[in-house]
Amino acid sequence: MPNETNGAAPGGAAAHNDGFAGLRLVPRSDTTYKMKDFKSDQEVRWCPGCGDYAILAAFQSFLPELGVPRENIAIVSGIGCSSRFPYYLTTYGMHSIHGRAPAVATGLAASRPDLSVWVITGDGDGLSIGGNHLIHALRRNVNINVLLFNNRIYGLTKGQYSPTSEPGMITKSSPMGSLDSPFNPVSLALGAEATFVARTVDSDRKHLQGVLRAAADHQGASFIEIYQNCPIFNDDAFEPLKDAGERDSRLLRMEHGAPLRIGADRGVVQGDYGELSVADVAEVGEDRLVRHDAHRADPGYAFALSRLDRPAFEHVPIGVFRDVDAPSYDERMAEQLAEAETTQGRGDLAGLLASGDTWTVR
Amino acid sequence: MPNETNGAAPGGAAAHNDGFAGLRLVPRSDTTYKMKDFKSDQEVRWCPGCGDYAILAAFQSFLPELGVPRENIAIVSGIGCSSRFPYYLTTYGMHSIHGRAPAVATGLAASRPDLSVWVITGDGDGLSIGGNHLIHALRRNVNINVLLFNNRIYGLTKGQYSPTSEPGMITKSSPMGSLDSPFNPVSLALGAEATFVARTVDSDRKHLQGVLRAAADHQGASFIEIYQNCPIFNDDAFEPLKDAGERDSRLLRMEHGAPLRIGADRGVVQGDYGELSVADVAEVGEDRLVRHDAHRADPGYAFALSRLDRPAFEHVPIGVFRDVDAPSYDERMAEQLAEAETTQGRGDLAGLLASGDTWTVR
Amino acid sequence: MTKQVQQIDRVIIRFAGDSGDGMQLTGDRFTQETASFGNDLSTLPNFPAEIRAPAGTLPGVSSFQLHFADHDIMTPGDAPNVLVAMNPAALKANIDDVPNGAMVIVNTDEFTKRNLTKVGYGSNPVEDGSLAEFKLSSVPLTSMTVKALEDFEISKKDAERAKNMFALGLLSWMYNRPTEGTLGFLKAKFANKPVIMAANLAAFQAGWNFGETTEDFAVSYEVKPAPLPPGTYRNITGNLAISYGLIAGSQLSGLPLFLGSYPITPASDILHELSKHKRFGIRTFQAEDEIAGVGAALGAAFGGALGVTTTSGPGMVLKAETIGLALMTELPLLVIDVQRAGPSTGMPTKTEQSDLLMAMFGRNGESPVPVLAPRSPADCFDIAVEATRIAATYRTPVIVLSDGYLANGSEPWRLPDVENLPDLTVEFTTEPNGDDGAFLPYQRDPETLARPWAVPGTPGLEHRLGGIEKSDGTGNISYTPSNHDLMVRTRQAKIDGIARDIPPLEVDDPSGDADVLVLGWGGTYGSIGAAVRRVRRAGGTVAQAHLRHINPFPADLGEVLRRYDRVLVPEINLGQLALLLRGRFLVDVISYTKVNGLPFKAEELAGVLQEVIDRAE
Amino acid sequence: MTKQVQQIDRVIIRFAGDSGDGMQLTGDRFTQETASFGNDLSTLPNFPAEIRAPAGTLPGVSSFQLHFADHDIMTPGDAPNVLVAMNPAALKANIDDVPNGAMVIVNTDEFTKRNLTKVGYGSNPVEDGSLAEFKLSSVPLTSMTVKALEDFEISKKDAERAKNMFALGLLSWMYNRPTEGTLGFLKAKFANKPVIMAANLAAFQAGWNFGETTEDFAVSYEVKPAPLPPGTYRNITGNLAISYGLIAGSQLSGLPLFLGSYPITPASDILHELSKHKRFGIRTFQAEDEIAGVGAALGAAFGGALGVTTTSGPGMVLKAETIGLALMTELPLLVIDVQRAGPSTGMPTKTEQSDLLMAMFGRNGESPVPVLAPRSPADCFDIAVEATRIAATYRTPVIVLSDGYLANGSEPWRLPDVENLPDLTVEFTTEPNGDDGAFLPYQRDPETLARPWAVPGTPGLEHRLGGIEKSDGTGNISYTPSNHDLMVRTRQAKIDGIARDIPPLEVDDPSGDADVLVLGWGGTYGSIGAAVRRVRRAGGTVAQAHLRHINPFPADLGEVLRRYDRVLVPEINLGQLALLLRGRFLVDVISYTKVNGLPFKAEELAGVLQEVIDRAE
Ligand SMILES: Cc1ncc(C[n+]2csc(CCOP(=O)(O)OP(=O)(O)O)c2C)c(N)n1
Ligand SMILES: Cc1ncc(C[n+]2csc(CCOP(=O)(O)OP(=O)(O)O)c2C)c(N)n1
Ligand code: SF4
Ligand code: SF4
Ligand SMILES: [Mg+2]
Ligand SMILES: [Mg+2]
Repeated sequence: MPNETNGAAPGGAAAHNDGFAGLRLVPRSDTTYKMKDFKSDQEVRWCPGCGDYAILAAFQSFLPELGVPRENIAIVSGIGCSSRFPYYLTTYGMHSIHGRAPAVATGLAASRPDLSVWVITGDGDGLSIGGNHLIHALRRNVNINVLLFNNRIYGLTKGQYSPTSEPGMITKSSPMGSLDSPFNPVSLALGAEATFVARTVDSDRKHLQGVLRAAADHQGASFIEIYQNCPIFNDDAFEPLKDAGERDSRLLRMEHGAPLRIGADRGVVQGDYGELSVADVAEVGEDRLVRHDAHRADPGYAFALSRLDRPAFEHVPIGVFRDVDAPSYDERMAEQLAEAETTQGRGDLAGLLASGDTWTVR
Repeated sequence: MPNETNGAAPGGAAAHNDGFAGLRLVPRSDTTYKMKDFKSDQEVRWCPGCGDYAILAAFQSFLPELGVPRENIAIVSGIGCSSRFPYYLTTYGMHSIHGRAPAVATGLAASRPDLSVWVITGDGDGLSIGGNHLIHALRRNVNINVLLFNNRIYGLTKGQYSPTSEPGMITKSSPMGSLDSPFNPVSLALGAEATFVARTVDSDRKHLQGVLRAAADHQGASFIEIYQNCPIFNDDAFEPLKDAGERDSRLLRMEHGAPLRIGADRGVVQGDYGELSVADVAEVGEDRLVRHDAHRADPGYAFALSRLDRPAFEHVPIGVFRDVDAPSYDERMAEQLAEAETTQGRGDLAGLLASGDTWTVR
Repeated sequence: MTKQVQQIDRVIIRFAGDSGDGMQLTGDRFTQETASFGNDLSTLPNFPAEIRAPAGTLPGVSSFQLHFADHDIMTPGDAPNVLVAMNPAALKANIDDVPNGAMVIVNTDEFTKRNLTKVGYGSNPVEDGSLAEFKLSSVPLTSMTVKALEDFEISKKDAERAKNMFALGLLSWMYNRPTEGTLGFLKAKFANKPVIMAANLAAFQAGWNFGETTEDFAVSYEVKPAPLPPGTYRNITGNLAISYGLIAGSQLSGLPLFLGSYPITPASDILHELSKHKRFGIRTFQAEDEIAGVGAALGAAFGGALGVTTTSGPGMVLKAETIGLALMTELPLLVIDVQRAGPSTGMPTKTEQSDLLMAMFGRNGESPVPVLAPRSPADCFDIAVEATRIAATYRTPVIVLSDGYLANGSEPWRLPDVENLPDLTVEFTTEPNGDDGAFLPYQRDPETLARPWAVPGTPGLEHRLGGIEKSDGTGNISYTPSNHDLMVRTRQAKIDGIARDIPPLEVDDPSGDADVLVLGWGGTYGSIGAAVRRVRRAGGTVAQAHLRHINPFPADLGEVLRRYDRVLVPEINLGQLALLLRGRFLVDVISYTKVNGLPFKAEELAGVLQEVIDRAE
Repeated sequence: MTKQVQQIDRVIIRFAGDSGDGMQLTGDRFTQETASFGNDLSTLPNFPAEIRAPAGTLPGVSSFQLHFADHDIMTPGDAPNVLVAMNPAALKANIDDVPNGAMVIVNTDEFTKRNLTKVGYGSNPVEDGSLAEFKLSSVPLTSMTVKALEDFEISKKDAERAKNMFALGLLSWMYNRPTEGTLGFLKAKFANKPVIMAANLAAFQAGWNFGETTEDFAVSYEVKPAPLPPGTYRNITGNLAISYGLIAGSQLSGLPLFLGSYPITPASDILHELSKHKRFGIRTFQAEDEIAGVGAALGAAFGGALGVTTTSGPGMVLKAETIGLALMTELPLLVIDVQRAGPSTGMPTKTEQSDLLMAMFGRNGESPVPVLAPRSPADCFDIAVEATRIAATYRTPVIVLSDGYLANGSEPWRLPDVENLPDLTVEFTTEPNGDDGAFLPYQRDPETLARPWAVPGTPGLEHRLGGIEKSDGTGNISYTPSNHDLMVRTRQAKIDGIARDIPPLEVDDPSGDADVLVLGWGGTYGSIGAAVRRVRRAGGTVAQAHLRHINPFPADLGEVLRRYDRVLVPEINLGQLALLLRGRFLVDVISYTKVNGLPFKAEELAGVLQEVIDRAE
């Protein structure tokens, strides 16, 4: 046998990461990186003002925190404006095909537990053509972090409605208004048994990086919806959440353990059927405010939170909806391989070939 | 122009159904059908004891209730044991390809509001390869009724684990146990914005027909999960729900407006974070029992109900989880066509061709 | 100052600028003016892959080429006589295509140090003499526009953005274009923004006046209208012509059109266009992916609609399984593939003809499907009608292979007389065709081998279709060996039989004594035709034929091929039609290929053709 | 009573019964006995499409045919010498294949009025003389089994279920098979059910004794071991051989195997098999669909694994887009298509060779992929190893076309000496290959044109791959026209170049003076070989060659074809290889096709071959 195949990951150093929980099997880096270490030499080619720039910058400046060798980071994307992301980073990367990034990343992550794998996708890429791969990756708890850039439009193909576009939206393909009811990506992910679900906004670097940090710390699949502005085809889709005047009355910043508050005076209370709504704190009393708990085993509460934005972005929770522990796919798969080797011994090719009823001709 | 194309559905009588709400645009039948009118001459070829037989019989004996001409019923299926269904009925039918029935049915239903369209699928067909089409049909509220036969296994391909198989299940493709966490089909459908979601069991004809009735009465997409026994590859997967001794302590029969009770002594109460759990009625008091409300606009409560079966089928709600009003896709589409004709006048081909900047050469 | 007007027979103009500079609009307007003036014309837009690549960079350059003439022409032209370069990137990206002596108009305002460096110009080409071989006109387009709009209540940015209208005005003057169209267009476009409207009108006028007044431009040119056959004309792109052809197909057949599609470059415009025409009873469904798009179209076809799906290569392969189901269920279905450069994601905005063998064979099992290919933008209309005819008559999916060049390129189209379009009326089956009132969904028409099409809602004809092999006649599931062989051959025979009503191949062989035939298919018709003319003008003798029907071939194709000593088959792929011809007819055709994302240049092809002729002699 | 033992050289036995009767198991056991006895053999299982169609019906019949001999044989045989029919349905479904004079053993217990009516027998064929032309043995198998098991503590149903072991015992006696294997097998299988184990052993013994004792069977037969080359043998099916070949490929290359797959008949068994061998470091991933299966395999390949995906026709078409990405990213990937009867869902349990042109061309754009096809069940092992070699050496997806017949059929396989298997060690790139320590992922090996394979985890070689056209060398996105043409041709040249290390085509032309060559590919090798032998035995002269490499072809193929006056190409499709040969070599090959879901019959092919020879003379 020319080579050893079992267990050892190709090119892989031994894992000894004592930082983020999601990186337990990824080696730690000796180098301390700077943001610039993650900037590639490729010219960034989004439209002026595109929200993708801010996300890229936030991501590049966050990566050093991972404490992982650059070569152990892999970024897999589909097709779309957002999916150009990998070219702009100095890590390993694959700009795959439309909608299939979660599938490609599943194979990579499942066979290489020593990598930190990130999936970059858009609302069309990830929820339209790629919806199925996404929900399956989530339920399997594959060790990937999915960043879904939601601009509520197809950018790259120049402006058709997407599965997150608002109903009635007039676009190139819906001159009389879209007939579709949109997905709520957070609700969908929770319905698909996701163990980590969060939402953040392109323009709030600090918040965005906080969510990235939490995702890296999560073992298994993390799903992050990022509201991203497309100034060309769907400008200001998230304006109410960014406008200084309106923002505070709409954004609900969830923090684990803290009561759910919106602005200075309002907060979230629970109704008879578990649904959450926004009330004046003065009226209902501080005590009735729901205290955010991202670690509940039951996803029902996170789901209820995800419905707060209906209708029309009235109140939009951002932060981590849900973050619960469960073994990741790569880990469980590796365990079975190890167990097979332990109980049956390491595979021996000659023995395998001769394992049936054999006879000998002399 | 040889023919009139607009509005009039091919072969379609005018709609005047005053029965089920979901059939508003479907003509009523003059004939009163019997069950046998829906039995085709094709030999039924499922394995002895397969749950599909019971579902077929229940469906055939339910169809006359629709009060719709046989020719206005169309049944579209994918591939799987369950997907052989259309052959056994005397309606129009299409046994399509694996996973794509919701897509095919969407085209049929959207262009033929005068038909009652049923989709038959399995847990592999509908949730594995076809998961994306399913969730998109649900969010669009296409006017179809989806019956998902969940035997928690791939039957036709002879016994591999499916997206609903229990974790750790040993099958042909998972000799050391499946690594996947399963979907909960009801949670997934709710996460996908379904307007009607129900669950029933192959062996309880009365309940099954009750759910079919409710689905027919729903406008837009209805999703029904049917627990179906596969005696060959996953026998008794639902035994606890059928066993006379255990059944009563596990099955939660939801009825709109009635308190949620399990067996004689227990019922469902709501916790601090909206989650539902089962308690002794004597202990908590009748008043604290949740009164089932399938018509709540917010899907959060239905979602909470869907989680009651965790872990391991301890308490399984059957009946209608959610049933809310929303215009169906075919209807909204037809409205746009009608509006276009009203505001712009009926299409005129010669006028269209000459609609740009033209010039004349003599 | 009266200026000299010079008569010329044809001009090729290329507008080039940054994606943000509005070059496509400028080109379109100039084209409309030219069309309404009555020239023959052909256009070639060229977009960057990015939505809006960073301003001033090479990848951000967008261009539009227009060829117009006083006679009938076939291509957008090889090399521009006039290049309008709005910035250094546009100059750099395009100057290599411009022949010596041609006119180059540059917007000097943009030739700043910074912009020059961005694209790697060490010194300013406008000043360093490197453009000496051209007729160079340096025009400060931006600042002149801003100046012209001084009095308007608009921002400087808005004023600058009108510079394309200034350029358009200038060129319109130079070629004596009628201006009403553009003025009307601007008025309509900015109806809600009166100030912007006035500014654009003023910029256009200023450009015109600049040409009229300045000494820089001593000559204006006149290209007489082309003597086209009488009729009403409009300029049309391939994508628009396909859309109209589909609407016509629906109207002529009486089948309501249902489009199931998923956006993809360069096919999306068909979806956009059809979604505008709901008053024709057209339903457009933007699906979650290509599989759902074609699936829904097939579902609608089952229900009696004209099911259509539109896509490009990467989406096309996803539809294969459903096309297989359509051919097994023998339902009509139109599949439009607007080819782009592949493989994989390839170069989405570039053209190619490399999906032919995929269209022929890209399905599991023996799965014959008719394949058609339009030869010019306007021909897309006729091909869409013809595809409808075949699909509806033979109850089969039909694949149409358009391409990125046809899709976005345009030419004048003589409007057909709607009354003379073919009657494609489909009669659904409404009565049983078997014994005892039974309905046999696979009992075929003896002539066409088409099976009856009975739609849901028809009493007494309830039946079940599916993708498992079906029994001849009844259509029930059948695993009988001999039945399978019969059905496989019958499906093939049905498609082969379509050759019966395909017209014989038109061969253009004026002298009748050519030794060499050049045979193409699809979007290369114009280039090949132009090359043939060049050769003939130079005294060469060559015959030309072009395939619009590829599966089945016209019945006389083999005979035509054998009539010539040599057959040259130029393709924008590695020889896909050539393989089919060789395999089918055992004729040693000569394959000439170039796969660079662009249409052939007539000059280059003429050279190849001449070589083949010379070798044949 | 001593019985007569008659020496014969070969026998074809077909076991047929209801799906519930355990015919596959019976056939398997008889095969194992026969294999361990040392005969050469070939098998053909035939399942119903339904999991368990209603008992006693024609669609519910399951059969297993076994051909064994004292010499080397090539097919499971055309027509059985012995048919064992466990019920009327089995008799009816199979009797047409049985030649006059052959032995027919029927289980009379099942020939009840009700069972006869179920399959449309008006009277009992066992009694009405309609089987007169056969050597009929009426044996009440069920009741004799029940009788034999009277003393066991088992239900009547369980006793009846052992009737297949009774039949196996009888046949084992009749052909003097060694019984230890079966006894051992039953002991292992029912280790946890001692009573059932004892009952089955007793039923087997009772069947043997019945043959030995009763007068019904006067003769038993002996088929001597075949003089196979020395070595250790086992019986192997194509699916098992592919699985082992993939494991070997992984071990030999040092690349951990990652299988991404979605179940589909007849490919699922490869997934099942590989999932058992985790101790070889094999990861199997049952994906949500075929697209995810191949996507994950490609992702794993990016990470340095031997990425594999397995499927059949309907799943194969779904993988096209990802195969395109694999060929653009130039990563190794094995795609196994176990072909079944198409188009569309077709006939899942039947065999066919109709995915060849799809494998060649079923992708958008110019997308060449190597295509290999095993010629026999055991050859599946070698082809899997060869596919690994090509994928790993050339960094390309490779398609392997097996089929339903090879997948489930079996033959003796001489175990290779593991030490002599080729060393396929892959060295990942670990050092920069460009100036200044840059890594150029598309700088190719000048000989193979393969690009370097550097996997994540390798410091300094970080790079990005993707499906957009890449710049030669750097691999950056490029829309440059000339680069695209170069890359399209380079990708083609890389695949064409594989011909360099493909061995010349083996031509079996013993006399060296044949005029006719019969050329096949894939699973038809056995049938063609058997036909060739028949022809030669009858004095005919014919040469045979068989393609295992289809893309590229062996370098000398054209020369071989031109050496013969006539070339016959038999295929289980409508002439797909024939089209390629004609198109490529302009040779007028004669295509013979039959598409009925079954392998060719040697007799029929021999007839066709003889005709071609006669015409050639
Ligand atoms: C198979 C396939 N279908 C369609 C396309 C065309 N396409 C490319 S990106 C895209 C949608 C992009 O939308 P989104 O994912 O929201 O990304 P954005 O551009 O908005 O960032 C589409 C339809 C493609 N490349 N491949
Ligand atoms: C494209 C494609 N992939 C795979 C298959 C094989 N296949 C047929 S049915 C099936 C799964 C059936 O499972 P399920 O939907 O649960 O139906 P059941 O048989 O259990 O009723 C599979 C994998 C196929 N026919 N087509
Ligand atoms: S189109 Fe929209 S999403 Fe795409 S790059 Fe431009 S601004 Fe960004
Ligand atoms: S395999 Fe299971 S699901 Fe399929 S027919 Fe048999 S019992 Fe029913
Ligand atoms: Mg988007
Ligand atoms: Mg199932």
